[in-house]
Formats: sequence, structure tokens, C-alpha cells
Amino acid sequence: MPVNEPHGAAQAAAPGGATAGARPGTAEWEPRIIGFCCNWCSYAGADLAGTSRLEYPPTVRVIRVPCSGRVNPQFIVRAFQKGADGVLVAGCHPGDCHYSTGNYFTRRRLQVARRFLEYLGIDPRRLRITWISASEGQKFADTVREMTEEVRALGPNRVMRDELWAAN
Amino acid sequence: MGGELKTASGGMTGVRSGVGSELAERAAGLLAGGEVRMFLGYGAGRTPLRVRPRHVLRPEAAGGLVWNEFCAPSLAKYLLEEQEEEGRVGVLVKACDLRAVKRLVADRRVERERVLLVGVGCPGVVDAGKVEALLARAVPGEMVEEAGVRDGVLVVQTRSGVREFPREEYLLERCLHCEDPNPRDVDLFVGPEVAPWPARPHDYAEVAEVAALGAAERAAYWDRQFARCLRCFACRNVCPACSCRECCFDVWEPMWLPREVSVSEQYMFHFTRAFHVAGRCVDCGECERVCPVGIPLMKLNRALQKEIAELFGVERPWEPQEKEPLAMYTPDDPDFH
Amino acid sequence: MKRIGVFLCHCGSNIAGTVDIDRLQEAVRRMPGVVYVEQNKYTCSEPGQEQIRKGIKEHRLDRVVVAACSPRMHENTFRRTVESAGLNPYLLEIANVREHCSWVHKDREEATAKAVDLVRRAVAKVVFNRPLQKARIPVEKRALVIGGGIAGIQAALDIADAGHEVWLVEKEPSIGGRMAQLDKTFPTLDCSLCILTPKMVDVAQHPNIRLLTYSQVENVGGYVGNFEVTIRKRARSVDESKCTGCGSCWAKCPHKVPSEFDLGLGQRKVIYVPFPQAVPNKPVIDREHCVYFKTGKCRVCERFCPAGAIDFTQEDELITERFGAIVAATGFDLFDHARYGEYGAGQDPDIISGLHFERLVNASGPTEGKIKRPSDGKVPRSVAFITCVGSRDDHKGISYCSRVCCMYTAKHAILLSEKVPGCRSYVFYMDMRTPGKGYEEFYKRSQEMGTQYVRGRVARIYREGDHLVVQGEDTLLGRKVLVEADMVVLATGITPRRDAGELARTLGISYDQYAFFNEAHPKLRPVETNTAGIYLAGACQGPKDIPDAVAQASGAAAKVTAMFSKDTLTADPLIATVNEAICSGCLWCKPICPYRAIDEKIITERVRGRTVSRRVATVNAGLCQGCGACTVACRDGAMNLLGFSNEQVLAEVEALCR
Amino acid sequence: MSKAVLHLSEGTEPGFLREVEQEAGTRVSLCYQCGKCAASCPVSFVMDLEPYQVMRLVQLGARDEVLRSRTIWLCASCTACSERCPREVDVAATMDALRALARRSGYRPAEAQVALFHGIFLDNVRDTGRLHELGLMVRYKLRSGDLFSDLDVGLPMMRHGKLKPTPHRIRGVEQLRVLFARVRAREAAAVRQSTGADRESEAAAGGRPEKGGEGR
Amino acid sequence: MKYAYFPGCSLSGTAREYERSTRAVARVLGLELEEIPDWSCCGATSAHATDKLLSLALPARSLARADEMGLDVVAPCAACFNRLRTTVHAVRSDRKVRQEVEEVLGQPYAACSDAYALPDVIVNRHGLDNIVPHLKKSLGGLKVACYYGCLLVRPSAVTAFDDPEDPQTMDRLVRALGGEPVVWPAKTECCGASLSITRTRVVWQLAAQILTAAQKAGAEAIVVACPFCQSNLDMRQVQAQKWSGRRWNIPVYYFTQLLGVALGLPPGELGLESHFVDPLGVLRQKALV
Repeated sequence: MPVNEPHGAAQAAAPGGATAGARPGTAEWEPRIIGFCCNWCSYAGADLAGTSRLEYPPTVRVIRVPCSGRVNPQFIVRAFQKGADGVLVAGCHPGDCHYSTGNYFTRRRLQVARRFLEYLGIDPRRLRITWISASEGQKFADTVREMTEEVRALGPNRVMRDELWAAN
Repeated sequence: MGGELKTASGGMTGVRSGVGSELAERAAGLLAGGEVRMFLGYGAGRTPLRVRPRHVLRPEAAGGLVWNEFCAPSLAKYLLEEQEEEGRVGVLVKACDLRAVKRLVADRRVERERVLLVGVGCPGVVDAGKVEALLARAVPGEMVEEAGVRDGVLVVQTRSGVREFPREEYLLERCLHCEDPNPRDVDLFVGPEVAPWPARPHDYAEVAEVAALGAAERAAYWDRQFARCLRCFACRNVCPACSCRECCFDVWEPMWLPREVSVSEQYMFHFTRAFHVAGRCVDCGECERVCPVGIPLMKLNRALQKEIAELFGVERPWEPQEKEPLAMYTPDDPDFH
Repeated sequence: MKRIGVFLCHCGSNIAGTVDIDRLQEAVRRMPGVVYVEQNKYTCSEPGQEQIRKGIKEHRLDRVVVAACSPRMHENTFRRTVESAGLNPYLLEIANVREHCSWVHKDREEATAKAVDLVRRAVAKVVFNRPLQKARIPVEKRALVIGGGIAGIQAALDIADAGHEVWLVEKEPSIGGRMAQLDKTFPTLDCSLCILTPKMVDVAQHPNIRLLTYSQVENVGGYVGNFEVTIRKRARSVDESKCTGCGSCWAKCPHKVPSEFDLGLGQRKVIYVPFPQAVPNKPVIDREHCVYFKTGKCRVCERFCPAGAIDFTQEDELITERFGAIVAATGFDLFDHARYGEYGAGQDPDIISGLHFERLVNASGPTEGKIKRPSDGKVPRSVAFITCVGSRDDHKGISYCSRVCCMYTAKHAILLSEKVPGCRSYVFYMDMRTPGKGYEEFYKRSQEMGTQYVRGRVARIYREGDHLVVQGEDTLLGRKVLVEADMVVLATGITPRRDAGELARTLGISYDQYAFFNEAHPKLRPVETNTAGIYLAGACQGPKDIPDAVAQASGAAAKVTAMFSKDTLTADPLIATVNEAICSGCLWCKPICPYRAIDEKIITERVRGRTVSRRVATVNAGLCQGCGACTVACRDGAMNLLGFSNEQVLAEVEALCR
Repeated sequence: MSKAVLHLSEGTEPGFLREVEQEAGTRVSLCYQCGKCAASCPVSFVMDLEPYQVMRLVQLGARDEVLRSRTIWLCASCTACSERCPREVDVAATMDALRALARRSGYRPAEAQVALFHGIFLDNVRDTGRLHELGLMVRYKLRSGDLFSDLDVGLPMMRHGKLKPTPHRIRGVEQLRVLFARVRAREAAAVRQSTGADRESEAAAGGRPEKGGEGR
Repeated sequence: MKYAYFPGCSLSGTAREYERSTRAVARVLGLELEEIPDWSCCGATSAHATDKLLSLALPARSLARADEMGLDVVAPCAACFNRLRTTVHAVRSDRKVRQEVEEVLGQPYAACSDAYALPDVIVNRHGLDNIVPHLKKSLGGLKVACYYGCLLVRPSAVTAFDDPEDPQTMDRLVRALGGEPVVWPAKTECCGASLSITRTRVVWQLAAQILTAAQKAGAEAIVVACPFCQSNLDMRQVQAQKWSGRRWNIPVYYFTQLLGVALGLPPGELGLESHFVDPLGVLRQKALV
């Protein structure tokens, strides 16, 4: 299967200064991660991380969906297209879904979508799908921290970027 | 197949080869008998290397139907519009076309009883685009006057002379994979059964080529491919798995695919088109054949077929499955770490 | 163009402490569609809500965004506020700038930037919100109570007294649960069965209660107001209509097996009722041990049954019925002390659990209430009680405190000194927890009766000759202590039933890492679950004593009767909807739906002058729970989800990526 | 157990708990005084502080009282306490850590002979690579002045050939010498780093434990 | 099966008979023991009582040599086994610890080889079914108290040898040899090992408790797998009797000695002559010698 590039090496120069992915006004580039969290488990887990005052990097922006099964792979492509450097999809642990089978479909669809995006050139570490229950606030915080470090090592996402199109 | 060089031109009045005439008679019989209100087959094309779909309504017009190695296009998708009219439609199907029709029936977009399938053994069809490209390079500017396949060799006559193309060179890529050139369980079968030839296995070799590249090279590769895309939607229009009444790319609200032509929108289009047919693509290769700018669309479709085969143990993902792989689950599907 | 009003909440200092609300307001004012922005110290308070109402009226707002805490907290509150100002409640979006921002990020600069993004997301989404009306779904006014312990009994009686039909399903041959196994109850030392039996009889005689014992719930489908439950009524091999409970069958039955009710300390016949006061007082044949079912011989019970009620051919019966609400009251199991090698690993007959002691001291127990050592039947001269066995032990047991062990150990000590005067009783404890009414006084009474309380966890227990040596430490003295005891009672902790996880999956409710069922909110909604229509009562939700279990049962019953007080339920309108103009009728969506809410229908329409009929998908508003898994299967986007539509999510993604 | 009033705000060193937890690699703060460790401890009857009392004093930061106690030297490292602790506190490792901290901070071991024994044991190993029991016994007796105990056993052991007369010198003795030196160097660095901390607490605690002591 | 053999310092001295019986038994059972070349002391209690890094680095030196031999290590002495096992566990679970040990040791050490206790190797890994065919004599129902002590079974997360509260490995062996392992409560109580020279009085008390418990359980012999336990129960039994005024006179064997006797090996080869409490009386009664 496709060879994924080692940490950051293949992603062109290290992200110093204002590069394509940098947010305006921030000297150092910060990874921008879009998170899809299911209302019953992972969103509640994220809330628990809040009520437990666990600290984690502010790189993730969460979109609440009723179930991880609601996440259409096209949303993920749209996120990468519009400037996301990483996408997190978090659902209930298989077997615990509030709608009983929603996350089984998530697991199938996003397994295929993730490998297909990898085939198109997006490093699979930019798309993380994980299961976080309502009582796993710590796991949510750890997942965000781990993913931020991984995406920071990979640098800003170059694939699907209009800037690149204009460049060559 | 045979037939002299001349007759192969398939001109309106040309003497029919064996199968061609049998087909024309059967079509006329069906139309005259009222079994079908229309017969869908092939007629002569713009150049001897190509044919054109032909909707025959009256028995006497059946004479225009032809059958030769240039009948590459799949007629399945035309059945979609015909569904809106009453009555049954007859259609000529090769083995790969039959899979396309099965796909439309499985997706409940075409009702099996309203279609009369006329099967024909297929000797392997010519990739007109490839041959024309070779000719253009060899004898630029010259028109093809005559063309025909004799004993497995494609003979093409142009102004400056005759050129020959061996079978491996002229065949469509999908024909190399064809395991059984004779369509099974059709309503009628015209002509003799064709002997199968050693088929190249479905080993996703071309998928692996690109997969072996590093992530950046892969991204650059697809950038180059998608950069050529004109968004003419030919691939969608010809695909038997793309049978939506109104495609999401045409919907105004929500704007799944903004009309702007840019590298990121190209990704959105090609990702979505391939993902929408994932698990349902019948590997008929029409999308790649009709693409005016030659984007390797089968690499995308087959990459998805490979994932689905590996992840969910679907041995032959190009055959319509009893349950669509992405519309079902098993509790012990492979999980994310 | 939309007129959006944004209300930024300080939440005291919870949000304002880390997020610069003024800079946030500046950024929000410039967002497209926003015509009014305002800050409030406490938006969820009455004055805060009043300002929203005032804002809507004065600025003719048609969309409202509240940037405050999690929507799981106050989305309904603010929907009611918006509705009271005359705006459709679903034209509201919440930006979670507290749990997802101010509470988890320290850097003010970054937190404010993130807050701006989160509000921009809410504003981008609210543009596509559509006015929605709650759908009405019928309510089946019949309740199902799972578990016939005191909690299940109380819930069933309360609901039945309110005039609704209740089915009470109990796995054992008789209701009564754990309480039936107890001798006395703290702190009043009432005889357990004396206060329980009347309630059991009420259940049996209540016209509204259908009692299904020796039965289990196999499958639960449907949703609030319309659950479809399949119950397996296991074959008793006794025809309940004929049986009078005269008892001659179990008197004559020649075979005995260890009694589960007596935890193996006593024996029972193969055809048996678990305990004399069983309700229904109808026996059950234990087919695993019945000679007839093994060899075809015997049939003694059939010969002696005056009513001819024995029926060996009886089969399991699968009953399916519709219920509006379900109360789970499945009770608890005890922690298995075999995990403690240092306490004999469950091998020594004289090292028993608290429940074993209850059976020994119980008048209808195997020893008719005389406390005798299981090993040789000797009346013990000295007994050691050990609390916190399993509980509060991260290493080998469970981390939580099981709440009741201190009190039932004190009760055991009191009963012991009453029944065996002069018997020395020692209680090894770590903390004496006496939180309930009359509990501390009960502990004092135990001390007054001479119980020796030793503060320290026991290191190990070993047998020396015919007695046990308990090696502990008195941490108040700072010295090691040894006690020679004829018998040791381990106050093992409370755990959920072994099959609790399985039942939770069948019901579709969530459970914690110990398999206790998860309540909707630990403080504010203790008897509800996240699954509408399913309520909790008793120890299945967490360790608790009888008073709390009964209180929770009545609480759950109140919730059920509240639901049944209306003929229809307002269903959440955030469900899937089909755009029939686009729908191709391919029905790719149908196999995805877990609630079978999608069906096909034929519609006819005029197309180019001709009436044409075609197939489209349709969603049953009652069944659809709004998960949205079908929308992804619909390639052309005809199937959309209200409240989380494709347009909304795409807008949110773009807003967050800018 | 000292009966002197423990002035929690002045007489103790809050940093002591974190220092012990770091050295022992276990969370002493979790101990809830249940006493199971002391109940399991085979030698608690000769200890001045019960193991959980040591934990308590560490939690409170009573550095002097803990590092002067006899308990930390009498612990036989049989780990029954760590095995059975319901809060999974590694009590045995904490005792090891307290011994190391005591030696680093220059406290005179309350059980001088135990510390002496360990010192001689390690010197013996450093010099020859393997422990020479006879050498250990002789040197220990001379340095501890306890000349006469175990003589009743010494002679029969000789007779049974249980006391090998000559030490066995391994080839890699140089590697061992370097190993011990490097360990010593790292410990000296830790002392410098911790004495910095000592200076603040020294001001707070007032007075310095007297120097000396046999500990290597 | 072949193992890297780490005898430990006491096996050439106070535990001479453990070494001889181990060698003899291994030869009969076909257990190849290749001594680790130039192994050095594991530091026992003194190392970890002084400095944590020293207590890991010392065993690492011998373990690194075992890695080169490509063999798992077997250690007859419970203390050595405990220290070796702790080092392997620590180095494998924490990269920082590994770096520190390598730096101090002056050579790379990857903790490839595992470390096993001798009873584990003989009873579990070699297996009783490979021992029974070699047996020549039965212990004839000799009542034996199997004493495991502390370092063999604890901390169980590291030693992972047997149940820390009720170990059965040696009990199974004794039963297989025809003996009768008694049920007694002091199986894993500590004998005060490291205090035996500095606080001998404490050891007498502990030894007295252990011997009394064995006596009450009707044991005719005690079997051990650790030099400290053997010396504290055998050598100091005489002293403890004088100090406590009790009489036990229970012989203390290494499990390899009993196994050797059952394999028909002569007492001389098993070092049975260098015990303090006469070991031969009981064996003669059972016609084993």
C-alpha cells in the first residue's frame, strides 16, 4: 500500500514564517484541525474534558453531529479543501452507539475514505477516526494533543490547495 | 468475424458479416412482432474505426445495425431515459455491458422485465482513441479510409497506405481482463459463442504503481491528472453506477461542487465521483474510454475496489454484490487503532 | 438577508476569565448576517433570557446564536426562551465557548481566536436553520419494569396505582430480589421479608400489573412511547392456572441440589420455590437437574400433584408486546472475594460473604437462624467482620465505595451479639461511613453491644488448626494486631449484575466502565437515561441502600406517569427528510436505517404534459431518531437531516476553515 | 513516634513529598492510611514508625523526622506492602528512596550497622566483581565492633566449606570500577541539585543535621 | 532447553550445596546450563538500598553478556532472580532508564534475554512430565512445607513467577516426587534475609514464626529455593531454638536436593553433608538414602 512520507520530510520546507497554511497574523503556523464529534459520546467526552479542566492545544474546532455515521466523506474533503490541516472524527465505541449501528457504518466508510485519500496523496495521519465514550474526557484531551503534534510534524496540508495550483 | 477489408467499413449498404445480418433480422423480427417498442444497437460511426448507438424503431430500419470489433461503447446507460416511456426495449449487450445493465437493475433504476437483453459473443473491441493517437503520430493529418480486423490483426487504410496493429496493441484495456466474453443469462443470444482468451488477472497492478510513490509524488501525480479535467462530466454520464435522477454536482443548494475550475474543486469532483460508485463500480472502463483528456479514472475506481476487497473480503468487487459493501457492516469489521 | 442576533455569555468568569469577550464582540459584529451583538454576565439566568427576548423584539431578529456553555446543558432552555419571544425554537444555534474553549485553554489570545471561530461556525450554520414543528407520536400507555427486586416492585406499584398497565418481568422464579435474602434491615432492624412480602402480594394481586417471573427480556425495538419488546417466558413445567401452591410436589420430590437462594449453604428440591414467601407461590422444575429430563423416569411430582398442574411438555414462550416506557431495576451482584488470595481466595468455608451471613442468621435460612460455622456447624465463639473487601481497592477490586457495607456490617455485629450472647465480634474497618438518617446512632448501638471496632485493613487471614487467624493493624495505636476467629465475614462490595452490559446493549442505553447503567445527569436527572423512555431505579444505576432504591423507584414511576399523562409525545423534529424532487427511488438509504424508518412510496406527477408515477423514499417521522447515517448513503443528497443538514454542515466546515 | 507538635506551616517542607515521589517513582500522595502495609510487614515490630506513618510524614513534608527514623533502614524490602496496597503505592520503593535521600542529605543513619553493612557489601563487590562472604563478615565485624556474634555458626560453616577463603576476582573489574564511579558522580550531581533546594528548606527548618555517619 | 546460568555469589559459598544439587539435577534432566562468562554480583539488597541506578546497572552487566549468548537467564538464587528480572522489566518499559543504564554501564544493553527462577525453569518450562520418567525413588508421603519466601513471588507485576499469595510450583513438584505438600500459612512470609547479619535477633523471631507454623502444619521437612531462606531457617534454626526455647529440628532442603534424592542421586553429590539440622535422618526413615 502507499508509502506514507516520514514526519514532515516530504511536505516541502518546514513551516517557518507565513506559508500557505499559516493563519494571518500568527508568526508560527498552528495546525488547524476540524473535529466531527457525535452528540451522545465524543461531544459529551469533550464536554467532560472541559468540566474536568483538562488542558489541550486549541487547534481543534468541533462540529456537533448526532452520530459519527452522519459524517459524509465529502465533508472531510471539503475541510481539507478549505484549509484544514487535519480532520478528527470521533464517535461512540462500536457496540455502544446511541443509534445502535451508526458507528458501524462510520467504521466502514471512513476506513475506505481514509485509504482513498491516502491514495490521492493526503497523509493518513491527517485524518484520525477514534472512539471516545462520554466518560473518556482524558482520552479526548490526549487525542487532540497527540493529533496536534502529529499534524504539526507533518506541516501544513499542501494537497488540494489552490495556492499550489497558482504556484506551478 | 472475417469479412473482406471493404465490407468492414460498415457503410449503409455494405454486405453484412454473419452476426451482423443475424442481428438485423432478429431486431426486425422483434420490432415487427411488437415484443419491443425499440431496439438499441450500433450503427456506422463518423470514421470506420468508430460506431454510433442506433435507436431502431421500425423493423425496416434494422438493416442499419452493425456488429464488429469497433462496437466498444456500452449501451446500458441509454436504457435510463427509455424507462420513462412505456413498453419494453431491446438492447444489444456484450458481457461487460451486461454487468452495467445488472448494475442499473440492482440500483432499481431500470426494471429487468422492461428490457429484452440480446447477448452477443465479443471478440474484444478496438480502442479507437488509442489507434487514432498512434496514427496521428505516424501519419499526421491523414484520415482513416477503411479499417477492419482480420485474424486478430487490425488493418487500417489511410491515404499513404495500410498499417497493421497486433491484438495486444489495439484492444481496449478492459478486454485484456475479460474472463468470459459471452454474456450469460440474457433473453436472446445472436451468433456463435466466442472462445475466451487468457485474461490478465485483476491484480490492481496499475493501482500499485501510483501507490508505491511517496505521498508528495502521489499528490503531484494526481494534480497533473486532474489539472487536465474539463469537467465535461462525460465520465459521469456514461457510468452505469452513476444513475441519480439529479446528480449532486448539478444541485445548486448545497453547492457540493462549486463551478469554479481549480485544483481543489477537481479533487472534490474526482473524490466524490469515485467514492459514490465505490463498491458498485462494475469495472466496465467506459469512464476512462470516454474521457476526452485521458485521465486514468480506472486507477481511482480500482483503488477503491482494492480497498473494499482487502478490508471487507469481497473477492470480486466488480460484480454487483447481493448487499452493497458500504451499505452493510459486520460487528468485527477492521477497526481503527 | 438573515437578521441574526448573537448573545455572548460571560458565565461569571468561566468564559470571560479566559476569553476576551469585548474582542469577541468586535469580531462577531462584522460577521455576515449579524445585526445585533450583546454580552451578558449569565445568559441562562432569568435577566439574561429576558435580554434575549428584548433583543429579538427590538431588532426583529429571525435567527439567534448564543455563545455560552455546551448545547447539552442549555439548548432546551434557550429554545424555550426564543419560543417565548415568538420565534420558532429551532432558529437557534449554540456556540460552545466554555467546555470546548475557555475551560480547556489557558492562553487568552488563542482562546479568544478559537471563540471567534466557534461563533462564526454557529452563525454560518444558523443561516440555514429552518423553522420546525415538533412531531406528535402516540404513546402506548403500558409500562415494562425489568427486575422484581424492591425497586422494581415499588416502581410497578406506583405506576399501576396511577391507573396504567404494568408488566413486571423477573428472571428468578419469584420476585423479591436481594432484599428477600436479607434477614433484618438497617437501621430499624425490621425483618426484611416482613416489610417486603406485603408489597410482593400487592404486586401479585394488583389488577394493573401483569407479573412474568422466570422470564427475561430478549429484544427491545422501537423508541419512546412505542417500544416493541420480546420477552422469553421460560418453561416452568408447571401450569400456573391449575397450581394452588399446596407444596406436595416439592415435599415429595426425591432429589436435592444446592440452593442458589441460600448461596449453596442449603439445599432445595429439583421442583422448588426459592423461599417460602415466594410470589407467585408456584414452583419451577429445574430441568438441568430433573431426573425426568435426563432419563425420562421419576415423575414423582406429577403423581402427587392434586391439581394435575405438572406439565413436562411446556415450552419457552416468546411474548411480544408494545410499551410506552421501560424501567430498568435489575439490582446488583456482590464482588467475588475469590480475587483476594490473602483472604483465602474463596476456598475456606468459614470465610464467607455478608450475604452468606444473612442466610445463616435468617430464620427461613438453611440453619433456621442459628448462626453456625459452615465448616463444622459449631456455634462461633468469636467472629471477625472485614469491611471494604473489593471496594476502594484500585489494585485488585473496584475503586468506588459501595455505600452500604459499613451499615450492614454493624447490623451483622448487632444480630450476632443478640443471637450468640458472649460471642466476641471484631469489625476491621477503614472509615465508618454512616450517612443516612439514624445510621450513626445505629453504629453507636453496635459499639454499645460490645462490638470491637479495629481501625485498619486486614493484611491476611490464615487457618491455624480449627480457627482462623486475622492479621491486621490498629492504625490508631500504630501496632499490629492478631485476632483468632471461628468465622470471618467479608463485607464484599456491590457490583452490577454479571449480564448488565448485555441488557444495556439490548435496551440501547449506555453504561460506565463497571457496567452500572449511565444516568442522564448524575445530579439533575438521576432516574432517566440518555435514551428517551427508559428509566432507572435501584442498584443497577450505582450502589445504594433500600431507602434510596425505593425513592429512586418512585422517582422513575413519576417520570413514567408524567409521560403517560399525555396521549401523544412531542417527538424531536430533528429527523431525516426526503426531497422528492431529487430522489431517484434507488432506496440505497433503506438498508442503513437501524429503526426501519425508511420506506418506499409511489408518487404521481405531471411531467411534460403526462402524469407519470415513480418510486421515492419516505421517512416515518415516528420511527426516525435523527442519526443521519442514511443521508451519507444518499449520493444525490435527496435525503437530508433537519438540524444537521448538508447545507449546514458544509457551511460550518467552511466557516471553521477560513 | 515523636510527640512534639508538628507545625505544619513552618516545621515541614511541602517540596519533600514531590522529591520523594520523583525518587521512588510512585504516588505517595495517594496513601489513605489504611494500614494494610503495616499489617503485612514482617519487621514492623522493631520499627519506630509504622510504614503508613512514614507515608503520612512524607505527605506532610516532615523531612527530618522521616530521614532520621529507624524504619527506613530496617525495611527488609520483602515488598509485601507494595503487593497488597489498595492504592498501588510502591511502599518498598519509597523506603529505598528515603534511604538514598537520607544519605544524600547527610543524615546519620539511625541504624548505623545496616548502612555500614550495605557500604561494605558494595565496596566488596566493586573491588572483586563478586561478593566474598568471608571478607564481608570479617570487615563488617571489625568496623562494627560486633566481634562475637555468630561465632557459634562461623566455625561449623568453615567446617562445611561454606566460607570460601579467597575472593574470586572477575576479569571485568575495571568496568565495575568505572560503573561505581559514574553512579557516584551522578549522585553527587543530584546532591548539588537538591542541596540548592536544601538551602531554602534549611532556612525554614532551622538547624542542620550534624555531619558524619558511616554511609558511603 | 539451554539457559545462560547465573549462579550468584552465595552459591560458591554459604549455598554450596544448592550449586552442587542444581548441577547434578540439571545433568540428569538434560538441562544445559552454560555459565555466563565473567558474570558479576547482582547487588542484592545493598545495591537498591543505596542507589536505584546502581541496582539496575549491576545486573545489566551480566544480562548484557547473556544477550550476546542469545540465551534466557536462569538464576537459582531468588534474590539474583528478583534483581535480574527487575532490571529487564525496568529497561524494557522505560527508554530513559535504558539510556541511563547504558551510559553508566558503558555498553549497549537491549534486555533481549529474559530471566527465570530455577523452580520456574525446572517445574514449568522443563515440565514435570519430563521429570517423572527419570524418578528412581518416591518420597513416600514425606510431609513437606514448601517455603517460597518473598523475592521469588513479589512484586508479582515484575517476577510473574506464581501466585503471590498462594504459590503452587514447588508444591506440584513435591507431589510429583511422591511427597505430601502441607497447607501452611507462612509460604510467602519474609525470613528477614538482608538483616541476618546486622539484626540477627529479628531473623530469629521471623525464623521462629515460620518454623512454628511449619511444625503446627505437621511438616517433616521444609523445601526452599533461596540461599537466604535456607541459611536463616537451617543455619539459624539452632540459634533460634536457643533464643526462643522452642524445639523444631526440621531439616531445610533446597528443592533441587529433594529432587536429586528422588532421581536416585547419592547424598554426597547433593551437598547434603553441609546442613546444620541433620537432613539425612528423615530421608533414612523414608529409605531414600
